[in-house]
Amino acid sequence: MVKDLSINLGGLHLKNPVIPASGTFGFGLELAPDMDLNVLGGISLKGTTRDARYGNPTPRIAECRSGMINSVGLQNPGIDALINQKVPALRKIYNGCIIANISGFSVDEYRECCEKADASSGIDLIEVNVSCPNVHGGGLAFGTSAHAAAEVTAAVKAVATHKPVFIKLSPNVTDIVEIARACEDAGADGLTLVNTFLGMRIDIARRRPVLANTMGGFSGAAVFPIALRMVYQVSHACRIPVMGCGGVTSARDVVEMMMAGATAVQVGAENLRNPFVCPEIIEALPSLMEELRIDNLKDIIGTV
Amino acid sequence: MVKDLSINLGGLHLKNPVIPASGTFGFGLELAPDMDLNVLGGISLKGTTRDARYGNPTPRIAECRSGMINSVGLQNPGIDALINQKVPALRKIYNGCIIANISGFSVDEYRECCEKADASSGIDLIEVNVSCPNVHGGGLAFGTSAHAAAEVTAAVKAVATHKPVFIKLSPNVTDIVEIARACEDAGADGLTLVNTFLGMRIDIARRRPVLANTMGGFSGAAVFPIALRMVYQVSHACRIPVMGCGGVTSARDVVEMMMAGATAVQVGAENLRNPFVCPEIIEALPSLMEELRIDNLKDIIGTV
Amino acid sequence: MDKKTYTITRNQLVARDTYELVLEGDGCIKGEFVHLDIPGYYLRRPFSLCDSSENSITLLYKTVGEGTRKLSTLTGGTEVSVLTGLGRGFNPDACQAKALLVAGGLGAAPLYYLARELKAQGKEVTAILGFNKKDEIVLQKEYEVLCDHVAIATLDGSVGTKGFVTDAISALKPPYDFFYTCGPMVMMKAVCSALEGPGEASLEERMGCGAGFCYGCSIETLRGPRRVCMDGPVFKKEDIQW
Amino acid sequence: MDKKTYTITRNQLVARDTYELVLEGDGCIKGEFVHLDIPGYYLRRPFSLCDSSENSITLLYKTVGEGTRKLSTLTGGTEVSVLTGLGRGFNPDACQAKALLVAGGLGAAPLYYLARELKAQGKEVTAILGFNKKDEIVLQKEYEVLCDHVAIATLDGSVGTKGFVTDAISALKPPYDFFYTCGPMVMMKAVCSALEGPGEASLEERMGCGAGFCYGCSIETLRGPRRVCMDGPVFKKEDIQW
Ligand SMILES: Cc1cc2nc3c(=O)[nH]c(=O)nc-3n(C[C@H](O)[C@H](O)[C@H](O)COP(=O)(O)OP(=O)(O)OC[C@H]3O[C@@H](n4cnc5c(N)ncnc54)[C@H](O)[C@@H]3O)c2cc1C
Ligand SMILES: Cc1cc2nc3c(=O)[nH]c(=O)nc-3n(C[C@H](O)[C@H](O)[C@H](O)COP(=O)(O)OP(=O)(O)OC[C@H]3O[C@@H](n4cnc5c(N)ncnc54)[C@H](O)[C@@H]3O)c2cc1C
Ligand SMILES: Cc1cc2nc3c(=O)[nH]c(=O)nc-3n(C[C@H](O)[C@H](O)[C@H](O)COP(=O)(O)O)c2cc1C
Ligand SMILES: Cc1cc2nc3c(=O)[nH]c(=O)nc-3n(C[C@H](O)[C@H](O)[C@H](O)COP(=O)(O)O)c2cc1C
Ligand code: FES
Ligand code: FES
Repeated sequence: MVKDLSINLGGLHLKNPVIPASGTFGFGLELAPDMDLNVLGGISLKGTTRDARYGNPTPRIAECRSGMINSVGLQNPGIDALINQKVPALRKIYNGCIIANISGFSVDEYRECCEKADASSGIDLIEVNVSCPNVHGGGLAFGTSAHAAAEVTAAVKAVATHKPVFIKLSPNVTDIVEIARACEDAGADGLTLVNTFLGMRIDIARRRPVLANTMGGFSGAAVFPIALRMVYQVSHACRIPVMGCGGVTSARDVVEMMMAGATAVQVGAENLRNPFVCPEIIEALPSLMEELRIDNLKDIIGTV
Repeated sequence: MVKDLSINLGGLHLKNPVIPASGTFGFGLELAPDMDLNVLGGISLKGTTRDARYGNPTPRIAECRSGMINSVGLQNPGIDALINQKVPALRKIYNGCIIANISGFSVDEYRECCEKADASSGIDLIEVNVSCPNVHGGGLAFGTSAHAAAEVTAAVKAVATHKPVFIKLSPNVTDIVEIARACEDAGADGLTLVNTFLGMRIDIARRRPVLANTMGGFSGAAVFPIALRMVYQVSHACRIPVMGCGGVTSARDVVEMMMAGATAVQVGAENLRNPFVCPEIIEALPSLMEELRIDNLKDIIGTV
Repeated sequence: MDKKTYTITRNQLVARDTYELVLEGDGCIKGEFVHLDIPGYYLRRPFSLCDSSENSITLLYKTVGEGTRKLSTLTGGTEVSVLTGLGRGFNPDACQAKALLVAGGLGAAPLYYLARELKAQGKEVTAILGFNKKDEIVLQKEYEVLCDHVAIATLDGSVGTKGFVTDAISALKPPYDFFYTCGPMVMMKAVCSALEGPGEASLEERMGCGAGFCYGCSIETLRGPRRVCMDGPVFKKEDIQW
Repeated sequence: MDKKTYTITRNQLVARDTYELVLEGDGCIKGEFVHLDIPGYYLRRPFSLCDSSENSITLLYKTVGEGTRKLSTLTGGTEVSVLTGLGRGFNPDACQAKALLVAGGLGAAPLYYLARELKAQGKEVTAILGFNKKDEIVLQKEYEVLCDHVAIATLDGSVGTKGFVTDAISALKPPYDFFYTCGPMVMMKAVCSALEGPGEASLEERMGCGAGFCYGCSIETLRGPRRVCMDGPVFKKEDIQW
């Protein structure tokens, strides 16, 4: 039987649930020469801020067992360049769901970026990354406080009236459900779970941190069980859809995330090891569905 | 040159910093027939509660990439059996540092267990696991709130007057430093960082959680970068000594943990893969110290 | 318990999804099962001893998940790390003179190891081996050479008695003073309730250490909690809480 | 960029801590470096192309850390996954007629690849190769066969000029209209400031994807941020912010 991989994500039809995660697939364009992007259910673009940013000093990458740490620090060309150059160029060659990933260091910055993203015809969905430090609020990440996360959500929902807005949460918290509920109550159309875990490595020969920035975001296969747990907890506590993210490397992981409650599944660091992993997963899904006796992938969402 | 591996842990002399972590080495006795326990700097015994407990239903173990989840649920014979049988039997054959790991579901239970442990001549150090749910305080783990962690610390310090008391913290928190400081202020002699991460796996063929208990504690090599970051943050913020724990599998990991600030280093899940890993690490340390030009291992503590 | 390195000398499909793995190295090991490190997987996997010589051990395994599928791809010459000397096995001394062995599927593997010991002690051994279908049958010849009576039951009737091992037992009415069983839980439960007299069954549980110190494999028995890896995997019929 | 499987046909110690790795597979690849998956390690490791034939590529690598130490244990026949077609390499067309190549240590590897191309274009090539000691020298014969002038500098004077490559350049005063350099940053910085005229240097940075989409390897250049893996690793002398 022909397998149906399609899903409905916040009102959008996606041909399959597999989406490269923000920051791990550039602006899509970088990989266009190497693969047929149109097999992808969606693409979450590199995190964008109001102004262009170079990011953190190098080294920005540290190796770990079954994972890596990055401290890229949101290098990006700014929201105007995203909207005027990157998105139109990608739209020309890609017919799937284009997700703008918006970051900010103040509520104003989030609002301004989301307003612009909402007005851009090439963008289908807005993903708001609340893992950035709040420079006006003591430096703690917005995503580590239910109050701050809700404040960002309300602010962006007030201006983004055309497109579904997903809030992307940080896993570095005591109670992910509390924060997810606060975002839902503030009007979020969906949630992406999770961003990277704060981690660190030391170069013992040189006796200093591997990263110039000392710490960074840990992700990759290693974090899968924690991310899965958060997806499970949140999707059982909230009614809005969840994109599961964290440690996904295979079609089996995609199915596991969906059974835990994810409507769509993002693949992050594994793209860096294997730039072809998303197409490979999509290709592997039908036979895995056959093995598991699944006809419509959407049927398994949240079944555990 | 002869390498000096010894350290001073809260006033105790340990011949080396390598300690099997609580719950991953039984009561020491189980492994006595298979190795010379006396090479170990210390042994942290299986977590003990006031009354005997069977723990959670099986399956209690789930495989992950570079790690595992356990939901053993503190199976133990109770504090009296620990003190009257397990510790005296181990003391007879083991001359290193014996660490009693105490768990409880109420402040009273912690207090009672620590008082007994403090009075037991075979025990050298008390490690208080505050990752257990507070049954009188809404079910959240003591270790996820600075207030509750400090309350337990103050209560056990009031009764444990002979032995150093280390509080073992949960990593499932937004701000580990806040909780560490609260314990320090409440009188803790030291901290163990970290316990397991809340995680989950799903058996996609059977469409149900792998663990009978749904979720459990994730640990093993995978969590090393997060544990290391927490050890680094806390040991730079507190004055009391830290035992580093989480994902340690090799002599290199031990050195990395110590450079991050750990005075001693515990090895957990890796014992399950390789019951001989602690002796192997201890054997490997001198040549690694030679390579890194270290004569006294204690000299590297917190040097990064 | 010991940690040893073995070298694969044979890793061969011998029945449907079933491989025979011969590992060269110390063959004179104790215990009921070994705990095998499969490259790329975190936890070791437990497998029962099926046979051994002075310088090799033989295991039979089924590819049921990722680890065993990976194991089936390892070729001759590959070195594997194995924990040996694990588990309390069947007690051949519990049988006076006539033993009944009842296996379901790969339960035939550890029971073959036991059968060798029973025969070495000069006892009369009847083996009832149950499988789903013909293509899953293993060790039939080996049992026939070694044992006094051998009967096969297959669910589809393709070989031997059609039905369960209990059907074959009813048909054969073998003489025994002690029985031993290994196989799926439902099958062992049926065997233990159908068979009169004393017996032992080998249980399975997900394992961490496999060596008694992580308490991952604890089950409730009628004598209190017991570790499958250390207090078992073989338990007396009367102690098992089904 | 492509993901390809190669088979190791040679993995041989050729100098102190230095191995020559010959990989059988597609030899007709583009790019300056390949990104190699070492079993058991998360990120791929970048290595410059040193040589190639129709059905093989050759890399030279030094064991400096865990990944390269593991790589050195892989034996002939092992399959490895390789991303090919990565990086903007040296531009042979930038040289009119006389090229100067200045290598430090394993910088000799990618410059050898360049030298072949320059010679194919009929240009005059001088190569200055610097090493710490005699036992680290690689590719000396290959350069001598291929190039017009070859000079060696060793820090301890065990072979050639005693001192740095810059000392050998001062001694030799080779003719050139364009220079190319690859080696440790301090050495390339010294070369770029000592040498008149236009030139290119190949930089190193810790990499994630190696293919331009993770922005892990961005460096500041005098023309703004650039990705070492995609916009480089080779940059023009005048653009580099040392
Ligand atoms: C004492 C004992 C002896 C055994 N002897 C044999 C034997 O001789 N031949 C044989 O084919 N099988 C035997 N098994 C079962 C065998 O261990 C599992 O089939 C195997 O571990 C599955 O691994 P996997 O990676 O393919 O499965 P996965 O499902 O991918 O494994 C995931 C995790 O679950 C565990 N697991 C999965 N199934 C079982 C199971 N049935 N029992 C225990 N753990 C399990 C794995 O060890 C691993 O930790 C025995 C089990 C026990 C407890
Ligand atoms: C474009 C390019 C071409 C290269 N060509 C060669 C070559 O031809 N021969 C050769 O021997 N080496 C070359 N290197 C350096 C080589 O990539 C590193 O020596 C190697 O990655 C070290 O791996 P490791 O696991 O042994 O070290 P570890 O220190 O254990 O590695 C940890 C992490 O740091 C990275 N890393 C460590 N050192 C370097 C480095 N110098 N540059 C970039 N990443 C590093 C590793 O890739 C890995 O991600 C090149 C580097 C780059 C960027
Ligand atoms: C190199 C890199 C860059 C990233 N940049 C962003 C970003 O700009 N915005 C964002 O929301 N998440 C960013 N992330 C986080 C990922 O999108 C993803 O949430 C996280 O890596 C967990 O998924 P994984 O385990 O599959 O990598 C980045 C991750 C990596 C590895
Ligand atoms: C099977 C198992 C049982 C554990 N039991 C306890 C316990 O009783 N008390 C406790 O404080 N920690 C317990 N832990 C946590 C470990 O002591 C350790 O803190 C954690 O596993 C992180 O270290 P690791 O990554 O090296 O495993 C247990 C861990 C495992 C794997
Ligand atoms: S598996 Fe560890 S005690 Fe049985
Ligand atoms: S390594 Fe990813 S952009 Fe260069």
